[in-house]
Amino acid sequence: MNDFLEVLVVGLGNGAIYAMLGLGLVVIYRSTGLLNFAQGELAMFSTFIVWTIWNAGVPMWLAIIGGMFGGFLIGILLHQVAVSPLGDPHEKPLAVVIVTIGLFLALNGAAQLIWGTVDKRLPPLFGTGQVTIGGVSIQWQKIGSLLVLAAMVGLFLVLFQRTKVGLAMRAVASNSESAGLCGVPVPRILMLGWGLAAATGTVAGVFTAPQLGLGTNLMQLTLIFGFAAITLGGFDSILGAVVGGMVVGVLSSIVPQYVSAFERMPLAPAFILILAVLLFRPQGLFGSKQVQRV
Amino acid sequence: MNLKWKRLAALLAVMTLVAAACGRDDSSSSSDDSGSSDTTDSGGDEASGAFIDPSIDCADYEGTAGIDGDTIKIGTIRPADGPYAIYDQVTTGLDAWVTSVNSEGGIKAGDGNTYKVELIKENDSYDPGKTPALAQKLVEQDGVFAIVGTIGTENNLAIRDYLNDACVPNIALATGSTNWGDADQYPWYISGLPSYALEANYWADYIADTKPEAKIALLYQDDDFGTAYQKALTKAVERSNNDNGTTLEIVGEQGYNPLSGTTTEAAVTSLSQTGADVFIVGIGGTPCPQTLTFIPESWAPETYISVTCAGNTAMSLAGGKDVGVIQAQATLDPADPADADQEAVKEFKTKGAAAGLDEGQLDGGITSVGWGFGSFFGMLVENTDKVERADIMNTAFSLDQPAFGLVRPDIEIKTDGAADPWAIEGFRIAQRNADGGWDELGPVKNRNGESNELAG
Amino acid sequence: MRSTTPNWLRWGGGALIAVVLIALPFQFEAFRVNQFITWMCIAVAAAGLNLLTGYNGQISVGHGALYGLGAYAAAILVTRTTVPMLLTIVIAAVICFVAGVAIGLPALRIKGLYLALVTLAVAVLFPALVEQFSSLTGGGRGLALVVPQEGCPRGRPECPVRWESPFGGLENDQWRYFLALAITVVAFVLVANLVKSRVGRSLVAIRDNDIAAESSGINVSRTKIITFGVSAAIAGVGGGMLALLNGNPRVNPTSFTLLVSIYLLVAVVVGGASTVIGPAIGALVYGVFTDVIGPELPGRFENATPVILGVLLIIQMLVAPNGIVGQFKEIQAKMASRRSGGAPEVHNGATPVERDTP
Amino acid sequence: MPLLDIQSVGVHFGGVSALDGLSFSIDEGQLAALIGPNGAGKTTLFNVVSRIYDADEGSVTFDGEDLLALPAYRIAELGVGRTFQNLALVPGLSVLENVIVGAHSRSTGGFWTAALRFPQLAEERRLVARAMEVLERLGLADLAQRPCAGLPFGTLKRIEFARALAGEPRLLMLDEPASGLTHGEVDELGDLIRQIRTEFDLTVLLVEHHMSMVMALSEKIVVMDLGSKIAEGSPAEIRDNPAVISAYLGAST
Repeated sequence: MNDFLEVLVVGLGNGAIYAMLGLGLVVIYRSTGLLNFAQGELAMFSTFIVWTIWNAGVPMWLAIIGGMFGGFLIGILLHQVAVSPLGDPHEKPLAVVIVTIGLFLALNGAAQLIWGTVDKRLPPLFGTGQVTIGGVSIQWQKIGSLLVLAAMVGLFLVLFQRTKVGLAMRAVASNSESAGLCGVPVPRILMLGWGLAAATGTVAGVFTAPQLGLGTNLMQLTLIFGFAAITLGGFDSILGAVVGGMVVGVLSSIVPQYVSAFERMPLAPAFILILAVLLFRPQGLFGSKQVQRV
Repeated sequence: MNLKWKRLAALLAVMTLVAAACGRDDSSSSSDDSGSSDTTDSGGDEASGAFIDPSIDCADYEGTAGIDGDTIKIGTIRPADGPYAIYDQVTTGLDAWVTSVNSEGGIKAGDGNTYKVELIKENDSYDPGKTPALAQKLVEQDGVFAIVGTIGTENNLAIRDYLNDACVPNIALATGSTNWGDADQYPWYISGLPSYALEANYWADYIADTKPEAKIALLYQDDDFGTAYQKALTKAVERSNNDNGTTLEIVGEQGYNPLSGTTTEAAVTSLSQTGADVFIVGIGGTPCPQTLTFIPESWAPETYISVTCAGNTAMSLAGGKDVGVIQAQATLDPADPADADQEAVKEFKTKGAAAGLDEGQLDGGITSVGWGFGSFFGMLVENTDKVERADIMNTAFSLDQPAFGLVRPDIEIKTDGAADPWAIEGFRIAQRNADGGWDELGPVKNRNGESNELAG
Repeated sequence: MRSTTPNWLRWGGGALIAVVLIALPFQFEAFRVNQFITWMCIAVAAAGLNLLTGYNGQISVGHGALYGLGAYAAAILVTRTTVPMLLTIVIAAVICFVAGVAIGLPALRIKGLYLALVTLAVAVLFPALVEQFSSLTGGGRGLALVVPQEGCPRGRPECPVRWESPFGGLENDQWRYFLALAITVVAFVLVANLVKSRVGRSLVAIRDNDIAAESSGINVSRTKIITFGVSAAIAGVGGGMLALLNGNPRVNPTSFTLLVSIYLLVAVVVGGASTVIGPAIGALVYGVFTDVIGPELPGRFENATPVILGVLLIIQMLVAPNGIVGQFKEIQAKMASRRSGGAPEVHNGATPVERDTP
Repeated sequence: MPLLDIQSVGVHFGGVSALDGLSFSIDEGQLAALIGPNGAGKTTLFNVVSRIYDADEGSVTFDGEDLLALPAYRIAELGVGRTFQNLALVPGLSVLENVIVGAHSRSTGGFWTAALRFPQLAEERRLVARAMEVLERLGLADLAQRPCAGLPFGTLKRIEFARALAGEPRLLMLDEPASGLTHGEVDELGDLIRQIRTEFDLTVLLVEHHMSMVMALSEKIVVMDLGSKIAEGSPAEIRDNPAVISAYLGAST
């Protein structure tokens, strides 16, 4: 039983990270209606910025804010330069996919050029300490990640439901044309969405790096789990990203432990989940029904 | 005929296995595609004194290709981009060694000449599909004398037939795969690392000595590298229990696939529940130090780590959890205060710095490995009376000399053709201390000629 | 669709290209020839992807997996059965066809960005699958293309399969080059025929307006699934060529990572999606950057190739979404219309089918 | 027996009925029109007949064949052709190719024969010849090699017409063929429809807002409002029908 609980805790910890990455994906989906395949690399890139600042002697929390700001700026820049000139992603999904994949390649390669090939160490934000509850050891880092996730969700819920900007974002996502007619500055909102998503990704990166080591392939596979999370939760649902992230985290930790066929591919449950949800409930658990079948 | 039936039978056997194992099949399968790695008896050695006689094996033998006046041209292949680009640091060390040697005028070879070295580096992005063309380029277009310090087991396997058939030395492979124990069939290959299987035996021996009733949890990388540990350890435990009356037991075993996209955390957590008091981390690269951070506080096993994740760079990623881990060591650690007075370390630090290595590279433990590969090649050239390809290999396979480069001083460098194709076959056991150094738990022991036999 | 290129240019250009292609292996070192062979493998796989993504509008970010499946299928057949080597490529294509159909079925419901997502996951999953079935594939260690044969060096019982030229005078690499070239030409001719035919028109019709296509009598579902299968089969041929012809005696999962899928997409887009020759041009661009220019870049930037390709992909998409070939055709058309006076405006002639909303 | 027989067809989107118990029929050779205000459900009916929408209830038979039992792509093969209100051409293909696509159900050849080309050559020649014939008939022959993208709206409508004809339909459904045309063009179109119908021996079902054209052309008119039929009859009968006047003519003019 302890065995199971321990692995469950591992899964929840991973789930928190997937959820954080998922949140960034949801923000982009909500504001621009596209799946950003470069989200993981964007997160990796800004986590390197965090490391650079921290390595220069700045306290970690300040470095994270710096990294988020850097990510925000890069997100905005990339959107303006590469994504926004394409036009509506629903009209040209192929073009959008290809551009975000181009960004994926470029960001990954650029990080390797800038920061070299040796993995960097980013210490866990909440230290390496553990607490034992009922015989189950839990790292403070995990508890911390859950708290940070909760805080992020709270902020996003307030942003989307209580603020003018959030409302504008929702309007743009559901119908950018009529939002524009109502006086919403659509291009600026789209830009903001990318910036926010990149900043969110930074946090996911900061929590992933102590686990995987800060290298340029930090997020390449984590991204798939993040996608699985939001597919399950619904592409446009903040809460869905959290629930989806947790489910994916727990599944990919537990299933390979008990089902030998998945022992070497913890990714497989996530993949099956993506496929099944898209086939049978494309809007996910919490998403609004809008995945179109034209 | 016979052949056809054999292959058909093999196909049937494999299909049955797949069906029976339903995916989880490696442990139950005895079929080994590499086919030759297990054949270790050297049987038909050449009658002549030298191990390699190029007049027998080499169609168009060009013994001095790559030697132009007083320059020896060598080549190396490594990943410079992509997810495994960290190993580029090894090549940086090799490159620095070349710079250093040249700045001193060159290597004084056994033939009395002094040779400068020219190094040509190629990038295969760690994709073994690209390695053959690059090896071909180095040999046929650049005309290198030898390949030195090429990275990756699969990458070296991909060029093994080509280099052997072309009679081009591949020296100081940056891998300790058991595949390189087959000098009988592939005499142009010599590893620059000790065999992974031998390393696992040093762990097992030390455990048997100090904890004869140890319960062992094993985490291994699910590829050639990790399964070498797994097989050798299983065999060593069995042997120790039979011969020495120990009651060692492997109570838990987990494979980890580095391409899977997850951490080792779930596996470590699961192993922590097995009640093991010894934990062996047969994992390389960044996942190795990461694994240490995943050990729950409620579990305090004696932890052994692979030689491939030694060194400051890797250990610094363990977030302090590296203190107390045990390792079998064959080389000096430039970052270890205890080794600081060793002549070889001093020399490496001065010359390395002069050749442009920065402090992180000097202390990191990755770059020094590449430096060691250079030293290996340099040592062979020094010991060879006539600098020709076959002679270099014959030197490599008839070594009997003290340690060279950064190899620990008490290790004897001995080889003997196919009977003993491993140059470095000694380890000491050491434990990581809080000062970023190592405390010796057991002195260097040499087990010359045993590497192949001890493989699983 | 109809080319505006004058006939003399087409024939002359074609003859010139043919001469160059035939002369190449005699002009370059063996290692280059082997790299050329790899580029051809990529070109063929990209041609398969182009059929699906360029012509039929179904996005796949996972064709590297099908490319890999083809390679493994051919390699396993060669090492474990007595099927003649070239035939193994055909069987590999059939196996990939089946796999493609299997992926194509869910793709009927999952489209656009979401299909990209699913295929991306397939690409990432592939190396893990190879690991999972390691008794068949050799797992992370790779699969050696060795067979028991007589006369292997140093008395080895097995050694790598070899292609011996039946014609005197051809080196091993040259013979493999011509085999690869022949397969590549055949693959491109088949694709060219396909896209110019009734089937090709229906692929484009489905891509641009699936409802109009269906109303014209095109069985959209069936066509899309078969297209997925055929596209996968062609990618599989590329993979089979890679396994057997590029001079590498082993097949490894690290040769079929997500990056390969991405590079196939790069080849299609940069070369020119929904043009026949585009993927070949794209593969050439990819090959020249990775194998020729990359290694020549000065030390610190030696590993800049991925950045260059990524940026190239984005720029291409923004500046000339129809790729190099598309760009070339546009310029040609412009010149032609300038000659005849009056430049045609370019407007999109289609809007989505109306729905009356109650 | 009527050629097209619509019986109590209902289509509901969520809680809203786009079609509600609609019934009417067209005889072989008839030129019928379907009129009604925007949102009356005319295009929905077209979409039901061409199987783009599923009917929730009712039946649609064509020449005795139950259309609702068939997949959409089989409809053209039976002899039902249509045009689309807002155009549904394939911009990636030339004018000629668009028309040939229309003849898809009148041609054969799958992936294999196409890839090998030779078995296909004669067929291909026949298709091109046939498509050129249709284009010529509609005065579009010199545009054959042009890409569809970039041509004026009226021309594109004609190409749609040509594409539908290339499918050799028995029943041709035209969805607002005159929208966006000038007065002169509308008259021309009316003549064209009449001629083509005789020439190709067609039954025509027309959705149109241009009342003058409808009145001049049609032999039978079905008037719809809010998904139901409110009247049916000859142009003269419809003109005098009070229900029509109040619901449709009165409302829209």
